Order: sequence, then C-alpha cells, then structure tokens
Amino acid sequence: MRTLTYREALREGLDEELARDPNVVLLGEEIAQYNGAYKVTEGLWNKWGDKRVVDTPISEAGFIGMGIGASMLGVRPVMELMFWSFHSVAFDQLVSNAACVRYMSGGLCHCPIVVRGPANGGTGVGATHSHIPEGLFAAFPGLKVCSPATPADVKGLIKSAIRDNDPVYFMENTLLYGNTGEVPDPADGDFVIPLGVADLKREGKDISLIAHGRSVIHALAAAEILKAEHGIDADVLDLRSIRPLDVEAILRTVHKTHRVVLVDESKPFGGVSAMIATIIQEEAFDALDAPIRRVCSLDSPSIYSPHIENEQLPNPKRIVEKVLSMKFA
Amino acid sequence: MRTLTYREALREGLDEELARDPNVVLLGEEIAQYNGAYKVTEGLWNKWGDKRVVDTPISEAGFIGMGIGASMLGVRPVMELMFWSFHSVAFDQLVSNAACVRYMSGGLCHCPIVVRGPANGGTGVGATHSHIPEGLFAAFPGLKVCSPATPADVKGLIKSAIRDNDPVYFMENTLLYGNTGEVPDPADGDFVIPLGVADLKREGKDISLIAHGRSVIHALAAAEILKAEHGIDADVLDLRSIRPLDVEAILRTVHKTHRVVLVDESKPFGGVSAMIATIIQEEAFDALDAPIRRVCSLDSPSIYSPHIENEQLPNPKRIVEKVLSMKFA
Amino acid sequence: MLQASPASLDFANSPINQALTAGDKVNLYKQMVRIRRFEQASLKYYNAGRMAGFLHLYIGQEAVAVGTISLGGADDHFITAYRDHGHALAVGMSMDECMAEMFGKQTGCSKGKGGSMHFFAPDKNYWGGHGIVGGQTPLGLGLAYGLKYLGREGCCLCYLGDGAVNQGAYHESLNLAALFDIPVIYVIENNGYSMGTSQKRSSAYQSCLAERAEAYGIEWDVINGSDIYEVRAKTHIAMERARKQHQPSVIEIDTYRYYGHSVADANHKKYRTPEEIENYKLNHDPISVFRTRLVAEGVLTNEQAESISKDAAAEAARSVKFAEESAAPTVADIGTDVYWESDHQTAASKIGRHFFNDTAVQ
Amino acid sequence: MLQASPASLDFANSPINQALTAGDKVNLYKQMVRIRRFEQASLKYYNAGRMAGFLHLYIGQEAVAVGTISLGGADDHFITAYRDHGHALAVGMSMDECMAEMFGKQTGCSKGKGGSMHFFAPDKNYWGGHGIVGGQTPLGLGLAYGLKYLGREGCCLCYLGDGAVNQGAYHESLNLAALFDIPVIYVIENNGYSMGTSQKRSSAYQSCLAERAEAYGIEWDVINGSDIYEVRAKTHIAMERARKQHQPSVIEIDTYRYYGHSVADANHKKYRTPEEIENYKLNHDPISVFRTRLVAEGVLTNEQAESISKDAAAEAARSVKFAEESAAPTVADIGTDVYWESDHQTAASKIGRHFFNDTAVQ
Ligand SMILES: Cc1ncc(C[n+]2csc(CCOP(=O)(O)OP(=O)(O)O)c2C)c(N)n1
Ligand SMILES: Cc1ncc(C[n+]2csc(CCOP(=O)(O)OP(=O)(O)O)c2C)c(N)n1
Ligand SMILES: [Mg+2]
Ligand SMILES: [Mg+2]
Repeated sequence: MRTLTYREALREGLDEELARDPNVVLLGEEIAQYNGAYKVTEGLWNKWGDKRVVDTPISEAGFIGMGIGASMLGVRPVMELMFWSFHSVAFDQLVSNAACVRYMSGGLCHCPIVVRGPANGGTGVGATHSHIPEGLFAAFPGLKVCSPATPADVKGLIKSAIRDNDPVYFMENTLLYGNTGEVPDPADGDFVIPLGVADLKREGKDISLIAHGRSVIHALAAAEILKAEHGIDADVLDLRSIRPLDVEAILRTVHKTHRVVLVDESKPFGGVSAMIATIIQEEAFDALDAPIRRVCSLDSPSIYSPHIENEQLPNPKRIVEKVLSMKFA
Repeated sequence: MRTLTYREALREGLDEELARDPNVVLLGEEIAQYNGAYKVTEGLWNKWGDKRVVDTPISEAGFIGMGIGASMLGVRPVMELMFWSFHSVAFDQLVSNAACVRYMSGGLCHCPIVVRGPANGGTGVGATHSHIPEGLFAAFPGLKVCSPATPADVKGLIKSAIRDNDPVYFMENTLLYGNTGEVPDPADGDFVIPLGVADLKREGKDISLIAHGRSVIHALAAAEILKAEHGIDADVLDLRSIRPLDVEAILRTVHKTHRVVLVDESKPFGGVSAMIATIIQEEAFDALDAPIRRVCSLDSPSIYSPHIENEQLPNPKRIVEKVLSMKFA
Repeated sequence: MLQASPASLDFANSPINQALTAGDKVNLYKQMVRIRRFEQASLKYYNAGRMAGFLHLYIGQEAVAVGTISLGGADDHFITAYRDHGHALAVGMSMDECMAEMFGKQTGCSKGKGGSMHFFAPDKNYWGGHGIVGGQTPLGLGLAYGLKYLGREGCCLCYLGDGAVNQGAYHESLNLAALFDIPVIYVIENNGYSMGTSQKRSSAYQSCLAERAEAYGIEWDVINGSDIYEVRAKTHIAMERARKQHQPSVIEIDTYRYYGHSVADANHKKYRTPEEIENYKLNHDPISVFRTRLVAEGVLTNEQAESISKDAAAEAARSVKFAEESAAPTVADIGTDVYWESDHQTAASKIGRHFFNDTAVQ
Repeated sequence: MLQASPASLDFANSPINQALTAGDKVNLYKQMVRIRRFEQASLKYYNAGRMAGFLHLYIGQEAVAVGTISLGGADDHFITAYRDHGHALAVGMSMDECMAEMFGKQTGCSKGKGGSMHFFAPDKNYWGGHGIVGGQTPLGLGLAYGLKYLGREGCCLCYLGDGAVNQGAYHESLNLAALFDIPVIYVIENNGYSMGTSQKRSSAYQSCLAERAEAYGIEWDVINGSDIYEVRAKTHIAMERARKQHQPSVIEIDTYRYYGHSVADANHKKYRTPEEIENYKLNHDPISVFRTRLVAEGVLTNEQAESISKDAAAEAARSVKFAEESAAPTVADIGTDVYWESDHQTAASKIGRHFFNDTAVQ
C-alpha cells in the first residue's frame, strides 16, 4: 500500500471532497494563497481557485459564524482554525449557534459544517496556543468531535466529517502532520471511516491503554516498552472519535484486561478521560480489578520551556510508570 | 438568626466588600442605574455611585478583558455576566487571559477578579441561555469556580471570592435568588466561608448524594422522600466550591455510605460529576459497593417548553428513581 | 454615502411605493395590525403564566419588519434577534404556530423547543430568532454569502438592536461583508434603548450608529421607522445594491418600543419618561401614521380599519385556543432534533454512542 | 481630527524632540540598534534549534517601540502582542532575561514559562507579550481604566498589528474607551501584512485602518514609522490627550518587517516582492534613517555608530551565553505560578484540592 504523511492524507481527503461536492468550500486564515500555516491545504487554492478555497481575515467569530449561516442554506463549509486554541474567540458561534440551532428550531435548521485544525501541546507555543478542547466540545450535545492519530484515519475520518450533516469538530495535531503511514489508494475505491468507531491498534491482554490523537502514538510506544521490559501485554484502543463514542469497544477491552490506563493530553480536571472513566466504572464496574488510572497533562497552563514541555504532556515514560504503579498480581 | 433571601445575602456580601476595599468595583450590564437584571445589585449604585458601580455596554469580551487588565494594576473588579451563558462571547478573555496570564508571566502578573452571575437552566430561556459551565471552567488550571446553594453560603463565599487573589468564577442561580435562609448578622463579625470547603447538608448512612448549586436543594428534597418512603438515609454533601475541591469531604462520605449518586445540572458528557466520579473511583475504589451513578440534565440542548423543562433537569423524582435503581442489599 | 432625506420628502412617491396597489397597501396595514394584536394576546397569556422565559414585545416597531420584509423576493432571507415575533408574522408564519411555540407546545414552529426568542421558518426564508446579542450577525452574513456562493440573486436582511452594535462579532461581520462583497444588509432597529440603557449610555458614535459602517467603506442610511413608505423606499435601495452589486449596507431605522425590554422589565417607566412614551404613541405610532395616511389616500376607510383590527384580534384569540389545545412535548421529544443524522435514522447515527444520558444504564 | 502631516514637515522641530539632548538622541539610536542586534542573535540561535515555538522578529519596526516608549513616564504603561522583543528592550528589560526566556530557562523574564511571545516586566510598566491576536486590546483598555480608577495621571499604549484590527474585541474596546473616557492609545503597527495576507486582502477601510476610530468619535493619526522624530511628536500628542483629558486615540504607524511573519514563514518572499523588501531596507530603515540624521545633526559620528553596534552585538552575545548557562526549569516548576494563593502558601491555598494531577495518588 502507499505511504503518505498525515498532512498529505488529510489534504487528499479534502481534495476528494472538493471534487465530489461543489458545495464544499474551504475557509480559513492563510489557507489559500499561503498554502496553509501548516501546509495542510497546499496546492488546493491553485487547483480549485478563489471560490472553493478562501482566505479569511483574522476574525474567527465572523468567518465561522458565516460558515454556519451558509451551511443552513446548503453550503458545506470546512473551516480551518489555524490552532484549535483560537476557538476561544469564536466560542459563541461554536457552541451556541452551531450546537443549538437545530434544536432551537425544532429540527428546521441544520448545520453541516466541519471546523478543523491542530489541537495540541508540545510545540513550544505557550499556554494560550496549547488548549486541548476535545472534551470541552464533546460536552455539548449537537456537536461531534473526532481526533485521528494516523494518516489513514485522518483521511477516512475527514471525509466522513464533511459528509456528515451535523457540525463536526475535527482535531488534528501539529506533531502528527509529518508522520507517515499506509493509506489506501483512491483507485481502490472511496476510503471512508465512519465516526464513532474506535480502532484496536494493538492487541494485548494485561491492561487496556485507551487514548486518542497523539496519545495513541505514546500509548503504542509505551506498550512496546511494557512488553519488552516488563512482560506486560497491553491492548491499545484508539478512540478516534470522541462523540459519537465507541462505548462498546471500550467495554470490550475492559472486559478483556480488567485494568485500564487512560491517556489524554487534556488537563486532568475533566477532559475526555474523566468521561471515559465515568462510563467504565458505571458500565463495567465488576470487570475492574483496580481503579482506572489516567495520564493527563500536568495540571498547569501549558509551559513554554522546551526543556520541560514534554514532561508536562503524556509521554511513554509517564504511561509506563503509571501502568507499573498498578501492582500487577 | 436573621433570614435573608439568597439575593439579599449576596448583595450584602458585595456591599460589605465595597465598604472594605476601595479598589473593589462592580461592573456589568444594567447593574447600576437599572439595579441589575435580577436585582442582585439593587441600591448599590445609589449608595456607592458611578465610580464603584458601573454600567457597561453589551460587550462582554471588552468589559471583562478590561477588568482583567485593571486587576493586574491592583483594581479588584467584580463583574456580572447577566447570564453566565454569555461567557461564550468573552471566552478568550476568561480562559486565555485570566487563566494564563499569571503562568505565562512566570508569576509576575496576577488577576484578582470575580466574574459572577446566574448559571442554570429551568427558566424557559432556551438552549443558548441555559449553559451550565462549572465543569467547563474548573477544567482550566488558574481558575477557581464556586457555586453556592444557600443564602449563607452565597454571602460567605462571595466575600472569599472577592478577597482571593486569583480569578474566581462565581456561579449563582436565578431559581435560588428568592430562596430564604438564615445568614449570620454582620454585627456578629465578618462572615466569610473559605473556598474549597464542602458542607454536609444532611447526615445519613445509606447513600451519598453529592451535588452543588440548585442540585443540592433537589438532593435534600430527594433525601426526605427516600427516608420517608423507602427508609433510605442519605448523606447530602454540598460541594459549594468546585475548584478548589474538597476531595477529603467527598471521600469521607463515600467511605461512610459506600454508594454514590452525583447530582449535576450539567449535560452528562463531562461536567463536574464526571470529574467527581473519576476521583472517587480512583481514590476510594475499594469503598464502593456499586458503581457511582449520576443524575445530570438529559443530553440535549436545553429545551424551552415549560411543560417539560423540569424533566430535562435533575429533580427530586429523578434522583429518587436513580437511588432506587441501585438495588440496596 | 446615502444622505438622510429631508423630513419633507414624501416616500409615497418613490417607485417602489408607487407600484403598490390599494390592496397591497391595505395588506401592509393589515400585517402591522396583526402583529400588534398577536402580541397583545401573547402579553395577556404571558401575564397569566401560560408561557415561560422572556416575552420581548415588538409593539411600536411594526413598520420595520412589515416594511422591509414586504420587499423580499424568492431569494431574499431574514434573520433577527430575540424580538422576533413581528418578523415571523411578516414573513408569513401563522399565528397558530407562533402562539403555540410560546405556549411550549408540539405544534409550535420550533416544537416548543425554542420559545419566544427562537421562531424559525426556513421555508419562508426566515432563520430565527436568536438570543445571544449580536450572535446572529455572522449568521446573516453567512446566509448572504451562501446566496452568492449558490449563484442566487438575493440578499439577507439581518436585524439587530441599538445595543447589539457593541458586540465584536458584528464588527467582524462588517469587515467581512465589505471585503468579500457579500449581499447582506444590517438593519439596526434603533428603539433608543438596550434594556434600561439609552443609546448614549451604551454607544460612542458620531451622528448615528449606522455611520460606523463608514469605517469599512460600507454604505449606510438612516430611516424614520414610523413611516412604512420611507422604510420601504430606502431599504429597497439597499436591497437592490446587495442583489445586483453584492454590496452590503447598514441601515438604521429609528423606532420605539412601548413596553419594557421584556415583560419582566418593571423599570421601563423609570429609564424613560411617560411623556416620551406618550409622544411616540401619539405622533409616531407606525400603525396610526399609516392608517391616517391610507384614509387620506382614500385607500382605507375607518370602518375597514376597525374590521381589520377585529379580525386580527379574533385570529390571535383563535391562535391562543389552538395553542392551549395542542399537546405538550413529551420527555422523549427532549432527545430529538439534536443531530440531523439521528433524526433521520441514518447509518451514521447508529454507529457509536451519540447520547450520554444516565438513563442509558440502569 | 488630527491631519496626516505633509511629508516635508520636520518633526525634529517639534517641542518634544527639541527637548532631547544629544545624549538622549544617541540613546534612542542605541536602543534601536540594541533591539536589532538582540534579534539577530536570537535568530541565529533559533535556527540552531535552541528555542522552541515561534520567533516573530521586530527587525524593521524598531522606531515604533523605541520612539513611543521613550515618551513614557512613571504612570505610563505598555502592552503588546507576540512580536514583543522590541518593546521589552525599550522599556528597559535586560537582554539576559529576554534571551534566557527564549531559551526556556529559569532565569528568563517569565521563568521559561512564556517564551518569545510572552515577555513581561510589570515593574517596568510592561504587561506583555500576548499570543491571541487582538486579545490584549481589552487588557490595555483595562490598564488605562485602572490608572484612571486609581487616580494616576498616565496612559496605556496598547500595540496591535494591521491584521488584529479585525478582531471583535478590539472594536468593543474602542467603544468602551470612548464611552468611558479611558486614557488608552491603540498603536496599530502597520507592517502591511498579517502573516501572508496584505492589508488590502484582510481589511476593508476608507483611507487607513486608524480611521475606523471615527466610528466611535475617537481621535486618530497616521505616522511614518521610519522617522523616530515623527513617531515621538505625534504619539506625544495622543499621550497628552490621554493623560490630561482621559481621551483615547488610535494611531497607525506605518512600518515594515524585513523577515517573515515568524522565522517559520518560508513564504515571505512569495507574498511580497524582493524589490519591496529592498526598497524598505534602503530608503526607510528606521535605524539608517536616524543614523544619517544624527550624523547630519552632528550628534553622532559614524565611528560612534559602529561602536554602538559592536557593543550591542557583544551584549547580545553575552545574553546568549547567560541563557545557555542558566538552568532549565524542573518538573516541579511546572506546578508553580498557577495560583497566587498557592505561590504565596496562604491559608486559602491549603483548603481544598487545587491541582488534579494523576500523580497525586499512587
Ligand atoms: C451576549 C449577550 N449579552 C447580554 C444579553 C442580555 N440581553 C438581552 S437583550 C439585551 C439588550 C439588547 O438591546 P438592543 O440590542 O437595543 O435590542 P432591543 O432589545 O432594543 O431590541 C441584553 C443586554 C444577551 N442576550 N446576550
Ligand atoms: C485569534 C488568533 N487568530 C489567529 C492567530 C494566528 N496568528 C498569529 S499572528 C497572525 C497575524 C497577525 O498579523 P498582524 O496583526 O498584522 O501583526 P504582525 O504579525 O504583522 O505584527 C495570525 C493570523 C492568533 N494568534 N490568534
Ligand atoms: Mg434597543
Ligand atoms: Mg502586520
């Protein structure tokens, strides 16, 4: 199979959807003539022109609200936040308009938008640029959230997100854009991954590591160390989609291993992992041999210093330590 | 002891702090000449004048950011959001500036602000006006959040909040403003309740109901029904403060009753209750005889219809049902 | 820049008004009266405790919605804030569905899910009813952007209040509208107050609020909202500019509300004088002004006017009955209209958990 | 309204500049040179991988920070966006603490927690260093409001870029500033581009961006940012208006950045021509222009200028050494500077759990 970077796979997904549906339009800061701050949209303006790939001013509330309004009329805007952290200046549009308009209109309006961009720490850009908002947005009924970890997943999921008739908030990761992986050839058919399906990225039996986004990569690395150095064999479940959430897959791995470590780049108050822990203890209480543990970011705004930033984030070392702290019988 | 309404007790707290510290200033929409949309600040403009009680235009990002800036210089702004739901238009100021400025400056700046106002559903104002953001803000390290349920608590806590040197987001409830309760007389000394202390509002032994805000009132009502009709005797713990959080008090009640129902007006994905459940299962795993259950708002944007709105929210009936579903041995 | 017209100008003579038949004129009158009678009925039942939340009455402002919306063609769209009943009836929504919405019934336009602030009728190009001040301004921009994107010759009228102009989203929208040549018209319904705050206490400006449009090189105008002819004549210009040239405008329509900000506003006689209110009712009421005018034109008799009023009141009373007799939503209804995919039971809706209700597990 | 001055006007003659001694002038020159040499050093070590995140260079814009900040008295305050090194050095921060901050060291001005975008020195009236575009504009308003509230005769200069003017928070701030008579001065550092987007592609306006201030009845002016005399002369007027009359202003200072938006911007020669960059360097460079001027005035010799440059380069090199030799923060440092109460170990900080680290329990 072909190998693509995460960035290329994502771009290919966008490109295919631009080709499939003339109502799909990409909007965002620097995405057209500049080819994207992180080059995700490179070449798309050249190929598709001013109408389909649109540079916007630095007015996130304005242009995202504009996309929501246009979507009610049948346009399908895919909007880039240069960093997901900039959600803060567009929050009302994201959680009051996009999430509520269908409900408040008794189903008369709908809002088929995608908002996408990187949502992660680890790049030395400091606290205001390193928010991790998967859990924050998944908390709003009316919204869907996903967070793919691999090139194949990012392509398959962006295509589902664009075709979905509800608002989907699509959270990428600047530190994954350059990662490579196999991605099916378009010649072999339309490659789409539905929202709401988790992916068991590694099979084990002793413990379940449940993660999403870049934490999946860390969990996989930790699993190899655990196996090689400690003989502990981990299931690694990649949630991929946060809402809808593949609860069945979560319960399946818990029932297999009886021990769980959640890996989540969020700060520890809340986040996706608090919700997963809550669900597991509620729905698989008797299957648990030990409390569910979490590896989150250390509980402070995100630090700049490159000497220490990775220690604030989940990383393989912290995951291994957490697993080992669980005193296997 | 005297009896005051929640609104009066809150106002008394504000008034006393205005008197104590000339740098305390109240800012918000309609709080001065109009006496407040919910009359919390009634009479304070008359008493304290234009400098201390300030009407602002409908520019939440602008005036809250202004308060943050002024606080760095030593002013102590107490800002009203007419509804906490309007946080959405000021989100960047609330979570990037207020929460991060101390950290990003290595401790050089500080931000002694209070943002207060009602945060609740149940008043027929629809989805965009009924957000429940306690958990949302408590997720940001750098912020403090509290949510008092009674007149005495609201007075004692607002005074602590104003004196605190960190940003405190103070969440009231329009449906509590008219409730009455005993509040110590100012003649008997300065009445202050520290942040971070939960209050056991009812003693029981069979189950722990843990709640905050108006859910405490529901939990107390449910406890009476459980006792009278089912012989189940509930501990009712009022968190009062969400961050800092009185984890000890939580663990204490869990160790006493071994069964927990969390009552939380948030939507069920996340919220304060998911965090509490996560902590309990992590720190009191062996004390639990059954999974922790939650009573949250039903998982949709908030409905308008007065015929059904209360069914979407936690209420004594739903709490009782949830407790009974736990099959007491 | 458009110039504010001398007070003496008679807008009855502008082509868009000359094109009106006698029947058209009577119909405009009738629409205004219907709004007023509808709201009077809703006030009565709000006070009787049959509705929840807020009730923001439009009474006094009727010429704005009726005048502007009367200019709409098949591809012209409308969106406003929470003071949305007038626009709803003007676009052709029935009193029944509107009243039932406020009563929180299944038969309401939004199935009882939105309430007074959230009336919608996309089939009539009406996109709400929005409660967050200024929050609708980027949506209106988007509807207009959508029209242009889809190649339709139309425009979007996006209404906002004099207090809403101080929300940042509105300014972002103005810049985008001018930069992208978007056929949106911002209609500032200036009733002089945002809740208890007068225009002067909430906004800094030069001659008027619409003039802020100059900052973005956008055309603007000021309109006397008591004269429906003027509303139509001047709004028409802005709409044509939008439809034909994709140019946005800001128009400020001076108007007044007789009641408080919402019915809960017990202060409304404190922040303005009774004389001010009386003066408006007596000399500037858009319905009286138009009635006098039509009678003078020989288009309407006083008897006809009375019967229009009676009919409207009867229609409103019927809508109350309809609302009362309609069924309330059930607990199951709380869970619908959240996701399009779930409502349509699509394959996607069946994959993964979408709802996290505690009732899911027992 | 202030009028843009004819190009021929010589601002050296304005009183605020006539008051400068020869030493003062040389010092202004020196400050600009120090900024440039500091940034050149930081560029070198950024490219060597010694810093993380972004590096937004101020090179080309030095006269703005140095000219405006040179006017500051004890009660004048400053706040800017992420392109904040120039202002930091101009307020008197040391190269050491700034360089160490970028190296992510404990000795950095923000203890390595903020990085390049977040320099702070409250003791020097410098309030950052803010990364969210436009997010600092209400903070600047608040600092000025605070000055007035506390009864101090001062003002706040709040800097923003030409792209930042399209953030809603800025417009909310302008209205508040005018309405409340707040002594804030918004300084638009117009370098022609927001990342790869030219002013024309991001903003709709009449003659210039500052003119948008008229919408709020705020005074404004446009300034040639290559001429530090002009920067000082015109900014001084705005500052006096703020200090003495509590009136806000918007001033737009035309300037240019030679490098890309940040060092990561590899495109910066694509969205603008090499000729454009060269022309600026050759004819408008604020340092060269001032040097020529001072030499002509007889205040500075070319030899002195060279030695200033050398000294600045040496100072920058020393700061690199300082930064390199400083200790990095530890994992424990991650948890400080979150709460004032915790940092000060107050009674309040000991009640309830403030931090929710998973490491808390094992
Ligand atoms: C962001 C936000 N802030 C505050 C409110 C509360 N609020 C509702 S209406 C209103 C006044 C608006 O006045 P104006 O824009 O003049 O409209 P009018 O009510 O006069 O039609 C306020 C403050 C809100 N709904 N949204
Ligand atoms: C709200 C927000 N949106 C986008 C960005 C990303 N961003 C950082 S700087 C910048 C360009 C700003 O340009 P300008 O205001 O002209 O300032 P300059 O960089 O030229 O100094 C952008 C888009 C951001 N930091 N914050
Ligand atoms: Mg108004
Ligand atoms: Mg710029």
